[in-house]
Parts: sequence; C-alpha cells; structure tokens
Amino acid sequence: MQRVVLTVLLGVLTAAHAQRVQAPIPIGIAVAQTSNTALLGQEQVIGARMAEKYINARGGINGTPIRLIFQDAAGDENTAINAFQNLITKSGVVGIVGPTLSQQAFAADPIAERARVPVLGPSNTAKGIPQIGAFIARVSAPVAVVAPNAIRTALRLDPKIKRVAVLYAQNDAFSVSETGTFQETAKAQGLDVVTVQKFLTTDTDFTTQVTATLNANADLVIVSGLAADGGNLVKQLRQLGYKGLIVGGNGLNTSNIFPVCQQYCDGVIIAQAYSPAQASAANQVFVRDYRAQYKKDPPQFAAQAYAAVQVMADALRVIDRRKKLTSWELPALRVELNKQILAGKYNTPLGELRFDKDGEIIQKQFYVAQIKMKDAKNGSFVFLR
Amino acid sequence: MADFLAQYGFLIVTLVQAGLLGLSLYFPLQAGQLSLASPGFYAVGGYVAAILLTNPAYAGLRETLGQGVFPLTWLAAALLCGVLGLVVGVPALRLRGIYLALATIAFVEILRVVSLNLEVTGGAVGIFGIPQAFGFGERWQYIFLFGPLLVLTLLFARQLERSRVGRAFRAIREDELAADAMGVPPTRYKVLAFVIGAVLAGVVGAMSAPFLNTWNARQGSFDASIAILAFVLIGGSRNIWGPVVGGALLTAIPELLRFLADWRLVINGLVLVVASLYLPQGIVGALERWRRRPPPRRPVPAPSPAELRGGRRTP
Amino acid sequence: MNAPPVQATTVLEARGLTRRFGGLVAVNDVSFSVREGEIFGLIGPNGAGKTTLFNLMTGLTPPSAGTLSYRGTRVTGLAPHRVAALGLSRTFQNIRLFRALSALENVKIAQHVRTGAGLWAGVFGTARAEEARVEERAWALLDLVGLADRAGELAANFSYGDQRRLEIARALATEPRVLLLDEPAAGMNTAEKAALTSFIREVRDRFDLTVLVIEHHVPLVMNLCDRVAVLNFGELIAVGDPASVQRDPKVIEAYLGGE
Amino acid sequence: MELSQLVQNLLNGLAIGSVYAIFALGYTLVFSILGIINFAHGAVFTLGAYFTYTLVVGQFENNGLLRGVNLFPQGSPFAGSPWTFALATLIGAVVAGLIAVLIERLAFRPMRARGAEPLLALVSSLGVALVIVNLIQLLVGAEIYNFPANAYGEVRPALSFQLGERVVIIRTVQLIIFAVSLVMLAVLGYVIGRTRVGKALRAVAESPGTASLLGISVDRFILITFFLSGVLGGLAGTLVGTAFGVAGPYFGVTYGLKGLAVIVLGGLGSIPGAVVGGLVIGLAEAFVPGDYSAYKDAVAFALLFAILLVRPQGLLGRTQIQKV
Repeated sequence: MQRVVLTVLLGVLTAAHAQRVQAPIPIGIAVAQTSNTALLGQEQVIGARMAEKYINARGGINGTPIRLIFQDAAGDENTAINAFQNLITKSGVVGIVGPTLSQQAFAADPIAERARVPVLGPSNTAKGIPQIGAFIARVSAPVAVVAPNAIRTALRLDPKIKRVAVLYAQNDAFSVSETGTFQETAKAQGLDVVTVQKFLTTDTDFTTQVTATLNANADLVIVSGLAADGGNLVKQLRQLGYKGLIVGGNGLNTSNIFPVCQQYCDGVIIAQAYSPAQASAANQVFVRDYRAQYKKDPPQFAAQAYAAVQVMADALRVIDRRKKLTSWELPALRVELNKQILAGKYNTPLGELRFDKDGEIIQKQFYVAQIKMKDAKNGSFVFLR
Repeated sequence: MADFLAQYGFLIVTLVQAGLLGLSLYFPLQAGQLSLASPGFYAVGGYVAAILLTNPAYAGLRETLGQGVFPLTWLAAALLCGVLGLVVGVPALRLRGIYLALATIAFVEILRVVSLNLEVTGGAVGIFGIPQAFGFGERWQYIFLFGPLLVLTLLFARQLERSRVGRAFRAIREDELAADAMGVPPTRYKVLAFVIGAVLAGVVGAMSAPFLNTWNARQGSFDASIAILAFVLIGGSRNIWGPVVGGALLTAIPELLRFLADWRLVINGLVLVVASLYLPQGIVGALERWRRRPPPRRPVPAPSPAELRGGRRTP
Repeated sequence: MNAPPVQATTVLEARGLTRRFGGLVAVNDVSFSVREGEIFGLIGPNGAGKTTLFNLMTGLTPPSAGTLSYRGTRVTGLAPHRVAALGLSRTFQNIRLFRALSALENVKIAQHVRTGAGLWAGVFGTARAEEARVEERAWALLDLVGLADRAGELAANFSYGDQRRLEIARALATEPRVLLLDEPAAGMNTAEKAALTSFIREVRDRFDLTVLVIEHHVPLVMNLCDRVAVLNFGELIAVGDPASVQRDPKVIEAYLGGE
Repeated sequence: MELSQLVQNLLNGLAIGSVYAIFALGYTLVFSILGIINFAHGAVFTLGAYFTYTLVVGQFENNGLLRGVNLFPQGSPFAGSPWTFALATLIGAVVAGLIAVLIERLAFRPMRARGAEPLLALVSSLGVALVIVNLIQLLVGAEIYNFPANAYGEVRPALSFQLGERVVIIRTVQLIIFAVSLVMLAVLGYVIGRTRVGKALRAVAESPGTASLLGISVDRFILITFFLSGVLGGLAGTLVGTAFGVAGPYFGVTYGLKGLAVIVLGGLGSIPGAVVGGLVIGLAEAFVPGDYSAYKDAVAFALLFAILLVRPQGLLGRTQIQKV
C-alpha cells in the first residue's frame, strides 16, 4: 500500500515538472454535452469541431496542428469545475473555451483564473463575467446594444405601433437582463408597455401569457427567451390569433426555433449577435462548411464557439511566430496567450472583434434579421438593413 | 502532489461534501423520517453565507470581523436552518413515509422558486464573486473546512447513537406507536432529528458557497433530493458510514467515467440500477453482514433487586 | 390464592369510557375501578372491546366519552408517553417489540421516561452514571425474564413465548405502577401458561404493581386474578371475584352465545 | 374578474391540466399496484413521442448517432393523413408499453424478488430514466423535434368566440388533448372497473398475497400494469409532443416532478384522482395573477404541501386505518 502511494506521488511530482507544451497544441472545450443544457452545448461542440478542422486543414499554428480536448461540463456547477480541473491539470491545455451557462462560469472561471489559464466564454452573457478575472474573456456579447436596433427596425416596418407587450423567461439570466434593455428602449421610443408577462424556459404552455397579450391589444410583442420556449411562445401567439409584429431577443437567434414554431416563425424580427449573412470571408467559409454538413444555416451558438477557438488559434499563431510554441513552458505560454488574446483583433464569423482590458468583447457589428420560412421546417434569417 | 491536489482536490472535497449531505438525510432517517428536505436547507445555508459575504449591506460587518465572518456565516446558517426546520418540521412530521418525503420535496421546490424570484438572492443569475474562506486559493484547501466537519459529524452521530436520544430515535423508527407507549415522545424526537439534519445541511451549504464561488437557485432542487436519497440508500441507511460511502462513491463515479465521454451518464444510470438491485442493504450494509457483532458485555456489578425497581419515589 | 388487602385504595377509576368507530361502538359506557396491588382480569369473547379498552387506558386511542383517572390524576386525554410517565405500562396483543433491535436495546429504550440525558449530555458523554444505571437495570430485567444470555440477539429472532416475556421486561423497564398485559399467554402451551401465572404474581409482588390482564383462557384467569371484569359487545356485563363472575348468567350467556 | 377572463382562465387551466392528468395516469397506475413511484415514467413518456416521431418523419437530422439515417427513403407511410398519424401514435404507444414491461422485468422485478426496501425502486427507476434520457441524446441529439403541423389534418389552429368585450381563445390541439384524456380515463375506468383483467388488477392492488392465493399470477398482472402505464405514457407523450414539440430528451422527465404533485393531490394510486389532481393544478396555475406568474411553478407544490397537511390521502384517496 505504502509503495503504491509512493509511486503515485512520484509520478505526480515528475508530471508536474514536465509541463511543456505538447504538440498538437491542446485547447480545452468544456461545454454541456449532457443534461438539458446540451441543446446549446451540442451546437457549441459542432462549432468548435468545425473550427478545429478548418484551422488544421490550413496548417494549424504555423505547421503545428491544434487538438481540441472535450470535457463535458453538463449544466451544473460541479461538473463544470471538474471539467476545468481535468483540462487544466491532466490535459495541460493552453486555454479553455467554456462553459455553456453564465451560472457555471461564475463557479468554474475562478478555477482557471487561479491556475492562470485563459478562458473564452462562448455563450456567457450575464453581467460580470469578464470581471471574474484577468484570464477571463468572452466572445458572447451581452447584446444589450442590439436590442434597441430590433425595436427601431420594427417601428420602421410598422410605424403605427403604439402598444407593446413584453414577455421574458424569468429563470434565464440573459433574458432577464435583455428584457430590461428592451423595455427601456420601448419607453424611450415613446411606446406604451401595456403588459409584462413572465415565463420559464421549461414552460411549454403559454396560453395564459398569450391571452393576456391579446387582451391588452398589443401591436408589438417582444420576447426574450431561448429556442424551445421562445419558439413555442411565437407559435402559440400566432395560433391564438396575434397578428402584429414580433421581436425576438438574442436567445431566439437559432435555426433550432424553425422546427418549433414552423410556419408561424415567419416574420419574427430577431436581434442577433451573429448572422449567417455576415459578409466576411471567415463567415462565408464557416457557413458553407456548416451548410454542407447540416443542410441549414449555422446557429449563433455554433458560430460563437467557432469564433472562440479561432481567436485562440489566431493568438497562438502570433505567439508562435515570436517563439515556437513547443519550446514554451506551459504556464508561461498560458499567460502569454491570455495577453495576446486581449491584444489582438480577429476576423471571425461574428465579424471583426477584439476585447477591452477586462476581456469584454468589442464586437463591431450586430444584426437584425427577419425570419422567412420556406416551408414548415426550413427557413432563414433575412438580414435587415 | 500539488498537481494531484489541483486536479482531484475539488472532486475530493465534493466527495466529503456529498457524504455530509447524505448524513443530513441520515439523521431524520434514524428516527424513521424519510425527509428529502436537505437540498432546501443546503440552499438556504448557501444563500445566507453568500449574502453575508457579498451583500453591501454587510460590508461593515465583514470589515469588523475579518476572517471571523466565515464562522459567523456557518452559525447564521445553522440558526436559520434550525428555526426553519422547526417551522416546517412540526407540521410536516405528522406525515409518514412517502407522504413526508413528498411534502419535503414540495418544500424544496417552493424554496427554489422563491429564491429564483427574490432580489436579495440574485434572481436567476444568483450570487457570484463570493470571497474565499480564509483566503483559500485552491479548492482542495476546503478540505480543512469539510474534513473537520465530517469528522465532527461522524463523532456526533456515533455518540448520539449510543445515547438515550439515539435510542429514542431508533425506537421511533422501529415502531412509533410502541415507542410512544413505552414513554418516548415521538413528535419531540422526530422534530429534533429533522432539525439536526437541517442544521447540518445548512452549515454544509454555508461552507459550499465560497467553495463553489457562486450560489444560485439550482443548488437546491428536486434532482438533488433524489441524488442524496440515492447516496444514503446505495451506501446503506443503517450505519453512519453508509451515507458517507454512498455519497463519495456516487459523486465520484460520473467523474471517474469521464473517459467514456458520451456514454458516461448512460453507464452511471446502469450503476444506479445494478447497485439497487444487488445491494439492497447498501454497500456498508452488505459489508456488515460479513462482520459479526460481538455480543454485548455485561457490566460487572450485579444489581440488587432493590435497584431493579429503580430509584422510584413512593406515591 | 392471595386475597386482596382489606381496605385497599383505588388506583384506577374508569367512568363511562366509550369509544365509537364510525357507527360501531367498540366500548360502551364502561365504568370500573381497580384496587392497588390486585391482579385484575379483563375477559370477554373476541371483539368484545378489550384491546380497545386498553388503548383508551394508555392513550393510544382517545375516548369518545368518559374518563380514566389514576390516583385522582386524569389519564384520558394524555399522550401515550405521558401515560407511561405516569406509571401505566403495557404489552401488546400482537407483540410490538422493536424487532430489528436487540433484546437489550428494547429494554434500555423503555427506561426513557425514568432518565433525563438530553442531546448534548449524550453527545459529550456526560451522562455516564445514568447510562450505567440504564445498562444495569436492563440486564437485571433480562435476568428476570430469563433472556440475559441472549441480550444481543434481535428481538425478531426470539420465539413467540420469549417475545412475550421480553415485552413484559420492556414494560417493566418504564418502572410502572400499573402493568397492563394484553393476552400474555397467547400462543403458550399449558406448562408455559402455568409458569406465566406464577411469574406474573412474582412480578406483582416484587415491584409492588397493580396488574391488569386481558386473557382468553378462562382457567388461567380464574387461577391468576383477584377480580375479573367481563366485556361483551363493548359493554361491561360483570365485575367481581372469579368464582362469582363464572356463575353469572349474563357471562355464561355471552360465552355460550358467542362461541 | 370579468366573465370572459374567468372563462379564458378556466379553459387555459383545463387545457394544461389535462396534460398533467394524462401524464399522471400511468404514474398513478403503477403506484396503485406496487406502491412505488416510477421515475422512469417520464422517460417512457418521452420515448412514446420519439417513437411516433420516428414513424411519422423517419429521420433525425442534426445530431447524434442516427444522424442521416432515413427510415423511409420514399417518405413515411405514416405521414399525411390524421388516420395514419393516429396509427403511428398507437404503434409508438405500444412500443413504449413494451419498454415499460422491459423496465419492470429488468429493474423492478429482481428487486421485489429480493424483498428489497421499496424506496430503492426510486433509485433504480431514477437510474433507468438516466439511461434512457442519455441514450436518446446519444442517438438523436438534444434538439427539439416537431411533428408536422398537419398531423391532425387541416384543422384550424385555434378556436375563438366573443364573450362580452373580449375574445376567448383555445388552441385546437389542446381541445384534442382534453378530449383524448377524457377518453383515456373512460377506457381505463372501464378496463379497471368492468373487465376481468381490471378486477384481478384491483385484487393485486388490494393485497398481492391474497391475490396470489386466489390463483392470480401477481407477476403477470404487474407486467400488464406496466404495459398499460407505458402505453398511456407513450400516448400522452405523442399528444403533448404535438402541442409543444418533442423538446429534447428531458421532455418527459420535466413533467415527472409536477406529475408527482398531481398524483398526490388527487390521491396516490387513485385513477380519477390523477385526473382531478391534474385539472386542479392546471386551474390553480391558470388563475395565478399575471404579476405573480413567476411563482406559478410553486403553486403546484404549495397545493401539494397544503393537501398533505390537511388530507394526506389526497382529494380522492382512501384513508388507511392503522391497526394497533
């Protein structure tokens, strides 16, 4: 028994010394592969995988390929922390993309912060994420900026709009903050907020909220929620006879809502942090690859995960030019990578982006699109403006 | 070593934490009360700590106490959960068996929805940026909190089992009515057992909030209720080591199965099924069957018949 | 046969005890008194309400009407553990031992009312003296019923007769003044029954008890009891010394009609 | 409250309540026979919806191991008409029933044979649910699948009528669910109340020991119970799926907890109780004022807590008298 302990200890100690950067360059992906957050996580897995393939097909980091290491972070805090620990210590990753939920980020990011490992949040939109620490940044904009545009677009399409109903998922951190911006903008535009209705992302039946909206005679409905609940809400609004315009928040910006609201999705105006119509070459390649494989437009979650991996690779490439990556000590490279991530400017499928000193994303372009359904299942986001 | 602790430190502490939560369910179970309220008290304890440690209203308190604020959070959580346990326990413990379990699940869910909606609990996002207890930088250092708590709890449980109160618990578990007829007041001891569990879960929550860095409404949920029940049943519900072993094992398994990637939760589910099929007494229960208890030894001085009557007053 | 002491004081006084379950009257307006130190038998055909009467007397079932007092203190309305604390202890017709606990533990538990160590005394081990006393008395009581050599065995593993004796030991552990035995001889053979008779007397004498016994077996009752009360369909139809009760036409009618 | 508002809330409540009710029917059926809560019921409910979807659509597009597999290259024979859809639903339900039977054989019966603590069934069924949910995710991913909009034929999506100043509206699919749940209750009531199988089932529920003395094969009837429960669950899964989409592998499991509140409120093991409980909780939720809609999820549990304190046997349950 003693001998076993000793061997393990020795092994661990020696491992601690041999912390050189391995090739291919390991990058950790800790997103929700299980639990009911997997709906978002699996898109992130796809996005990250496509980025890996694309980057390596073009010679990786100046000839050295990257390797993504996936650890399931599920939908809870403990699993996210364990995934981070595994990536940091066992896999010796240079940086981490993850976790899926903001609540998980508040738990797991401090782990990476203390280990001095750079983290890029692919979908954490809550307030305070980049402020967790110097090593924490995100590519997911807290699209408060885009919300006003969507309302303005709606007003342009129908200038007679006067009465607004606001509906939001009150158990989703992002929707709660987004609805605040929506409501302020609506008031600033001189609109009456005639009813505010709350729901849960786990809800399926929205009859109560919809009838309240209808009876308030709203001529604009603003929905902040996620794909499943948001889609059902749109569908039930239309089925129960709502005729006016609908503005959907960023949570609805995914082609996953097409099979949910089907033909009823048609016409919904969506505030987007990502648009397949974004014209950059980076995005057009991504959209082409994605369409080839999945026969539909890539959703925002996939695009953001893709962008996160790309940002890491681009930053690594800059570092590698100065000094070959494999000759770095891992801890030093992690610190350097973090510095470089924050310093650089990137051309990603999200458009051009960079970071402020906290690690908050500065995204050049946001988008407003309108959903056009071809048939019951297929549709597209038509870029407006 | 440092790497080992960095990688598995968090996991190891969560194993201990799971064991403690298992024990918090074990105490009421000792008195025959199937309560699944632990996650509710755990959540409340965590919120108490998170609020005391982050809310600007308590900045002065934190300033004055320094590191002393952490023990204060434990105390506050213990007190609040104790009182809450009393308030919920007195009416709920009139229920038996599965009905009590369901009532406590309802309690947990109500708490969850309420904390999702309050300002002070941070709504859906919860509370984040919780300061680290005693400046612990590494997760494994939290073993210095949870470890002693586990040892103390086990000692407490062992002493309790051997005492008059512990006997009263067991009597109620075996046959509440007979216990009552033999002079053991069931309500008092059921509530006591329930409150002990509530206080323990609350303190574990208070220690866990800094450990997790953040706290939100999902910490206390129905899923957690069932998970903790599984800790106790798979570990063994008749021995203090049962919840500890069960909690540690069931927490470790999904992590140890990480190499299975996408299959790990499928296998984890199978483990639960197989364990409940083949270890009906729990792991510790199965091990205990191999160990024969020594017969009780009689104390040396033989009592006189006068003593047999007890030191009884003449009416 | 022991004659009851002359001018004995009344220990238990039942007045108009009544219990209805829905439309059924299980015990109907039953009044009687029990004197100190006597062995008081309660007989009657099946379903006559004997066990219900015991339940009313020990607080397990609240009466619909009527009272029971013990030396002037009202018993009815008290919770069972309070009745036990007052000094009334019982056994059960269908044996309710703590089956998964050892014989020793069964007897230790029942000393609850006569001890006082609270949670912290137990946890910090400051009630050693009391614990030692509990332990000693438990062994002595097991000695008394002849089970001391099997103290560590689970109650469930004992034979029927041994379980009945263990239940008596457990009842005695509460230090009662009144012992209520619900069919203590059920399932015993003739030899055991005879031994039981003398055992109950011995216990009564040794502990200065008053004993109430529910029993089916008429010879045993006649032999054991100082006085007997007969219940039929929830009503008390006769009270008196065994011989006179046996001659009572109502009793004969009840038994012949009933069986 | 205005009349129209009242009527609207009533309709909303009955609509969602009937969803709770049909979920709870199979749940409570197993409880009535075995006295255990079968957490795997939610997973079977989910499976029913997925099976029907497989038959009607034939392929799963985006994720999982079955991505790209097309069951019907020529188009599904079950798509297109309400009658073929009904047939697919029925087949899906029967397969779900068979899965429930399998669950009983593999996860519950061995436990009964060992005389294990009934609580362990909770853990075991939780394990089964975990396996099923994660297998679904492995095979077809976590995304939402929706039945073709014309599953019930070309019906209007909603009906409305004027009441006073306001319009009262109800979705057609919810009317269908409401009607089907009433039919399911009636059929179940007939099977249990009038047929020989039903009588035997009741005998097993009353006392397994006595039933086996009477020559009833208890194990066989437990299997029948699980089959019925699985069929009901699977059917309910498809119905709810048509109304709200098959919202990922956790689709049914999320009803499990509220289903628990439903069956306790109605009375554990009582079949009409499940329906009454479902409707009561649905109505209670519908009447939560808009300002407090955030607390809607707590309503079911507040009711559950309250009913347990006042009347533990539930609205329609029977009192159990404890023998001393």
